[in-house]
Amino acid sequence: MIVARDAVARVVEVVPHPLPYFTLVLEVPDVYAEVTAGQFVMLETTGGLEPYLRRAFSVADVSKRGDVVVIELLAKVVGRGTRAMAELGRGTRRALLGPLGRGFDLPEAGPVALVAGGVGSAPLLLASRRLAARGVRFDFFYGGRSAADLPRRDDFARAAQAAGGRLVVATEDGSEGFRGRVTEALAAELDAGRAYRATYSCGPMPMLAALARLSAERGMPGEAALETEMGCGFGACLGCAVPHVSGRFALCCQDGPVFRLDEVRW
Amino acid sequence: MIVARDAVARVVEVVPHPLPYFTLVLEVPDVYAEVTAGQFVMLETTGGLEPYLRRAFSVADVSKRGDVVVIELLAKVVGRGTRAMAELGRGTRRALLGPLGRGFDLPEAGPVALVAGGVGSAPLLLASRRLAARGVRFDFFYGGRSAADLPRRDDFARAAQAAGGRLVVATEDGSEGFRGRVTEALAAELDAGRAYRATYSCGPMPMLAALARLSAERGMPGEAALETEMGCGFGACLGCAVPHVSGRFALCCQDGPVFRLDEVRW
Amino acid sequence: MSAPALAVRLGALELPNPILTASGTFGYGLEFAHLSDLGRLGGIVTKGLSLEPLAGNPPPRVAETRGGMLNSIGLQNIGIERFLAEVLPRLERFPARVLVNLFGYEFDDYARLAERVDPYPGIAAVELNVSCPNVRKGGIEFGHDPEVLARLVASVRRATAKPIAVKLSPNSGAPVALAEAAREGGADILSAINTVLGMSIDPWTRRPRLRTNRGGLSGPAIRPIAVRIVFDVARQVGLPVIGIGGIETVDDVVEFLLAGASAVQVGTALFRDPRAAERLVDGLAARLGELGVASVGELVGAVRPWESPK
Amino acid sequence: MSAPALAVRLGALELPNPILTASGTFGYGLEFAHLSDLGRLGGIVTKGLSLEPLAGNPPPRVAETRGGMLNSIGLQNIGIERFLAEVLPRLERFPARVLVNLFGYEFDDYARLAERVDPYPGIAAVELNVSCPNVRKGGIEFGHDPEVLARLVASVRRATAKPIAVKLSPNSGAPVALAEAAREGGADILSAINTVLGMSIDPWTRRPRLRTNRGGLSGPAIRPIAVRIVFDVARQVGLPVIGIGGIETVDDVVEFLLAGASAVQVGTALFRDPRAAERLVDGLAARLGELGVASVGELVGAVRPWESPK
Ligand SMILES: Cc1cc2nc3c(=O)[nH]c(=O)nc-3n(C[C@H](O)[C@H](O)[C@H](O)COP(=O)(O)OP(=O)(O)OC[C@H]3O[C@@H](n4cnc5c(N)ncnc54)[C@H](O)[C@@H]3O)c2cc1C
Ligand SMILES: Cc1cc2nc3c(=O)[nH]c(=O)nc-3n(C[C@H](O)[C@H](O)[C@H](O)COP(=O)(O)OP(=O)(O)OC[C@H]3O[C@@H](n4cnc5c(N)ncnc54)[C@H](O)[C@@H]3O)c2cc1C
Ligand SMILES: Cc1cc2nc3c(=O)[nH]c(=O)nc-3n(C[C@H](O)[C@H](O)[C@H](O)COP(=O)(O)O)c2cc1C
Ligand SMILES: Cc1cc2nc3c(=O)[nH]c(=O)nc-3n(C[C@H](O)[C@H](O)[C@H](O)COP(=O)(O)O)c2cc1C
Ligand code: FES
Ligand code: FES
Repeated sequence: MIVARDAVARVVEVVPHPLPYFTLVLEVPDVYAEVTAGQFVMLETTGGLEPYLRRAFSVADVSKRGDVVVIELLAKVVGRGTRAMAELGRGTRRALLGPLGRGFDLPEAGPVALVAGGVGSAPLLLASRRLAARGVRFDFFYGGRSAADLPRRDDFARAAQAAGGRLVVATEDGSEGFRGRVTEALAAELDAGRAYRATYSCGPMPMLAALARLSAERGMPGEAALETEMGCGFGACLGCAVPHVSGRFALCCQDGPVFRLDEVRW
Repeated sequence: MIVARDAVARVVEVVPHPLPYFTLVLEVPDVYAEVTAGQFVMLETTGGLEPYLRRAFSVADVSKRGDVVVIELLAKVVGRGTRAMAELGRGTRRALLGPLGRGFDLPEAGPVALVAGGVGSAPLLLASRRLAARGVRFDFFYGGRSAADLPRRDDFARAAQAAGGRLVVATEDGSEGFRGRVTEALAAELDAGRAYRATYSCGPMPMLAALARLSAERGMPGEAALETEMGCGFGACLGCAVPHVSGRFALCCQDGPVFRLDEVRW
Repeated sequence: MSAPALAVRLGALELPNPILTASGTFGYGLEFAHLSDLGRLGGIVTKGLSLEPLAGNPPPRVAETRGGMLNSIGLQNIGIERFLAEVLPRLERFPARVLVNLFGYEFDDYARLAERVDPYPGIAAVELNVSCPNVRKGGIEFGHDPEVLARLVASVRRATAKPIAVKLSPNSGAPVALAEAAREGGADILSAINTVLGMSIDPWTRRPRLRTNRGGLSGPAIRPIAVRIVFDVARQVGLPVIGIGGIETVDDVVEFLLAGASAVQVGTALFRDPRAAERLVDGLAARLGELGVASVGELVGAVRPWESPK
Repeated sequence: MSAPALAVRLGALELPNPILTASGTFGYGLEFAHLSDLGRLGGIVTKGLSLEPLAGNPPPRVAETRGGMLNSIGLQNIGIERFLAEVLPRLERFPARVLVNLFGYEFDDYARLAERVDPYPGIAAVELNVSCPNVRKGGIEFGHDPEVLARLVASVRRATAKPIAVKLSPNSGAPVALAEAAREGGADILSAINTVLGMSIDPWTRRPRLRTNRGGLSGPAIRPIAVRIVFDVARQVGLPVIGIGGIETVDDVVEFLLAGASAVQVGTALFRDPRAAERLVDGLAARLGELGVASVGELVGAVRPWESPK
């Protein structure tokens, strides 16, 4: 595993999808080339002191541009930090700690299901790339409140197709694809006879909890990348507690953010 | 007198003199055309919340550029707020409250002495303009630690010359002009037989206190623009107390910032 | 849906909306008359008034800190008589409710002040400052001894029929006990909080940034402290509460209402933006609409506290 | 001039420099080993340790506020035995002074913990957390009653020969009285301050942002409160003080030293920048040079307080 380092990243660009969703492209140290899907970074969002703490973002993609390694963060403007990120100018430098945490333990053989809720799709973009590179077939289940809440849906569709799978969209308002929750869309596929060896997911807690139930019912294992409030991102503050079936609290930033679905007390 | 208003000013440009000194040029409401020399503004220095309070700056100059009124603030980077100001980009909008306070009661006839310590020269630039417009002769005494601490010295020299007077420079390190304090330079001129009907001054408190002593000794009246810590700039917080000979505290922002030298308990 | 109702009632005190200005941060109100529409506010709390005029502390009196400021104004004020004779008549021209903030050096000063303002219909309520950390001579810290506080409030109760708000100190360590004492004494309303005792030193001059060395911390930095005290006091004491401390946005107003405040006071934010309070009145009306809430009252104390984990 | 001397001495506790990391903000130290050079720090204060491992509070446990953050970790820790068996040996590989932060539920827990760590030469001192606002069961608020505190410290004094630091709460209303009690009990050092009790509510969900409703406020927002308490305690109690609260820059370190602290602890700032403490060691050395000061000791308590105005 890579040892996290605190470095200074350079902003390459900010791509709106449109807002509130955007991709932030950062030039980073070479170690990121080895990042595991599901790992995350702690990013200083402003040069000033407000907000004070860094913010956590999954690494959504990694590539080489010429000699330099760049990562993509796929994010949503929800507050002060993400607003500042969306306005970052090319060339701006920001402290970046990472890569952090434990990523997905991706399989060598499919088919598997990737299940994303909204901007929770971020770590699953990198997971898609890695699966495609291994030739593992996957379907990508992408849910959101409405069609506007599925940022970079085309990238996900292409990635799934390249791996012989497809994109299944679910929107709560029915504006696109399956009308309802993404876990219901997955259940419908399962009911229709489709089988997956495992699921890899990220999204809001209620979605993941529903997936954990489904997973238990159908005997289909899975892993989920969780989000919690984080003070530090590297095990120092103990702020990122995740209720664990052991009765103790696991740390999202160190023991996770990826957990087996059956490890978490939802 | 103009009633202060809270408006949004547009940054026209920032001119370094060089740093830490700079002039900030702002597009302002038309009322500023009537500003009195010595009046000041409270400027929001950043769009963010850190620093929190606005900062006080004398109006250093006012003019028309085409149809719009612009003011100049002559300032020195000393902390967070002034640092942010020096980096303001053209077109940026910032809240601006003003014009505030009581300015100089400038005379109809000279000769008078303007006495500035460092960036305290700011309100005296506008005073120079007003005096020149009235044809009142003045000498401009400009003191600083060294030659580098006399921002816009050429503007002051030109203004004094235009009014038939001259610029007298004093530096503590002797790097230019009179070696010593500006009040000592003024005393030397007085000793050499020059006479002024009054002084108009701005600078650090110890300089103004020395000037007040000189003024009392020589029976030469004067007015000084004072600087104090300010919470609000418009009489609400009572933070800007100036010890007054009455035994009470005057408010720098409302009763001043310009006071008669013999009004203040130095 | 009709426009959401902003009016609130705190015991006998009725306000057109819950946004007031905090004592000492809005002068006597008139300072803002050309900058903000006073008539749109829920009310104005005056600078603290004493029996005699007070010169206040020497400068420096204010210093900015991270997310807030320190002050040691020292309760400079024109005295109750000049206020009643010169300021109040001018204030009455604006349709704004006026609350007078009162403080004394001697125990009896409070009742004497209350008695003095009692006849004036233009004064909607009195707020007792028993907690200002800036004046050291005499016993301004009446606000730190429950027994003394109860007697003090009782003496004021006898002196006026107007609603009495008691302003709580965050520096006592036991705000609930003090609030209960205020209630026992006959207070109608609790105002929470006053400034938090703090200090700042210039690392270059080695001088404290305030001439009194210590002073009162206000502004956003203290907001979590204020919300906690409002929450505790509102649940445990049973009097209407006015929430104060670091309020700047509508989110903050809603936070204090949820914590249990029936109204709020805006202080330090006014220095940054003289129209801050007025803007919050508009903002709150809009927010009630967004929340689908018909009145401010629906938010008061509507926090959903977590149960103790088993 | 030779390089300024950074070493400080707090009673029997000698430190290579005055920059420590605050309990609960630096894990057990090892979390930072790959991010910062532990050996350059003045010392490391461990996460609070109890006799038994503790699971801590349910999430959410942290929330950012203006200029600071709230936490309710609930003192999650691995327990003293695992610390001594597994962590301490690894920590000893770094040349960093280790102070253990101890807390108990029962009066006797503190002495038992102190007794347990006493034999370990790798532990430079104990710091007693008698003030953490997060754990409600039992009497963690030993830190609010001077009489109990004096007895508690005395019991620890009998259990260990190591220097004892007592960590003061800012929530008591009487920090000086508590500090005096700690001294009476035999404390060698005062650590000031722990977090300030606060609360924050999400205006949309109406939920307190912490699962425990209230929590501890830390970060720059509380710095003026901490400086004030350090100033008061250092002048009035006569024990060496470790200053804690919102420290982020060299200016802040100097401010605390001037106020009377002989050393400081950096907390929340480490979350923003894992190397914050290490950077301050360099920065302080440079600053001493700029100030023309030969040693840290020259700054300790060197504030020039204003005299009372006549
Ligand atoms: C391991 C991890 C990976 C993440 N990856 C991504 C990602 O790839 N893309 C993305 O858009 N977001 C991601 N998040 C969430 C992201 O960290 C938050 O959206 C961000 O911190 C909000 O910052 P803000 O200053 O804009 O909002 P704030 O002003 O701090 O808060 C605004 C709202 O967001 C909520 N919030 C704040 N912090 C978090 C948090 N850490 N987790 C969840 N909700 C939060 C608050 O409760 C509040 O309701 C991730 C979080 C974690 C822990
Ligand atoms: C009426 C008035 C007119 C002024 N006109 C000018 C002007 O034309 N040009 C100019 O450069 N400056 C002027 N000042 C001073 C200016 O307001 C301060 O330099 C500014 O507030 C510093 O802000 P900061 O955030 O950069 O510094 P901070 O980080 O707030 O402080 C840095 C240093 O500046 C000192 N300081 C802070 N505020 C003040 C203040 N209000 N007065 C004096 N010292 C202060 C602090 O004590 C500290 O030592 C004026 C002040 C007043 C009251
Ligand atoms: C400059 C200043 C002066 C104050 N004067 C008084 C006062 O005279 N009486 C009083 O009860 N409170 C006074 N306060 C306290 C405020 O009314 C308020 O309780 C406190 O500032 C917290 O609110 P804020 O954070 O919104 O400012 C003063 C506060 C400031 C900043
Ligand atoms: C997440 C967190 C956990 C903490 N845990 C402890 C603890 O276990 N024991 C303790 O004495 N103090 C604890 N503290 C308090 C800090 O040690 C310190 O006193 C406080 O945070 C103020 O310093 P700061 O503003 O630099 O963070 C904790 C603080 C934070 C933020
Ligand atoms: S975020 Fe600090 S320990 Fe996990
Ligand atoms: S600066 Fe607030 S009253 Fe003068």
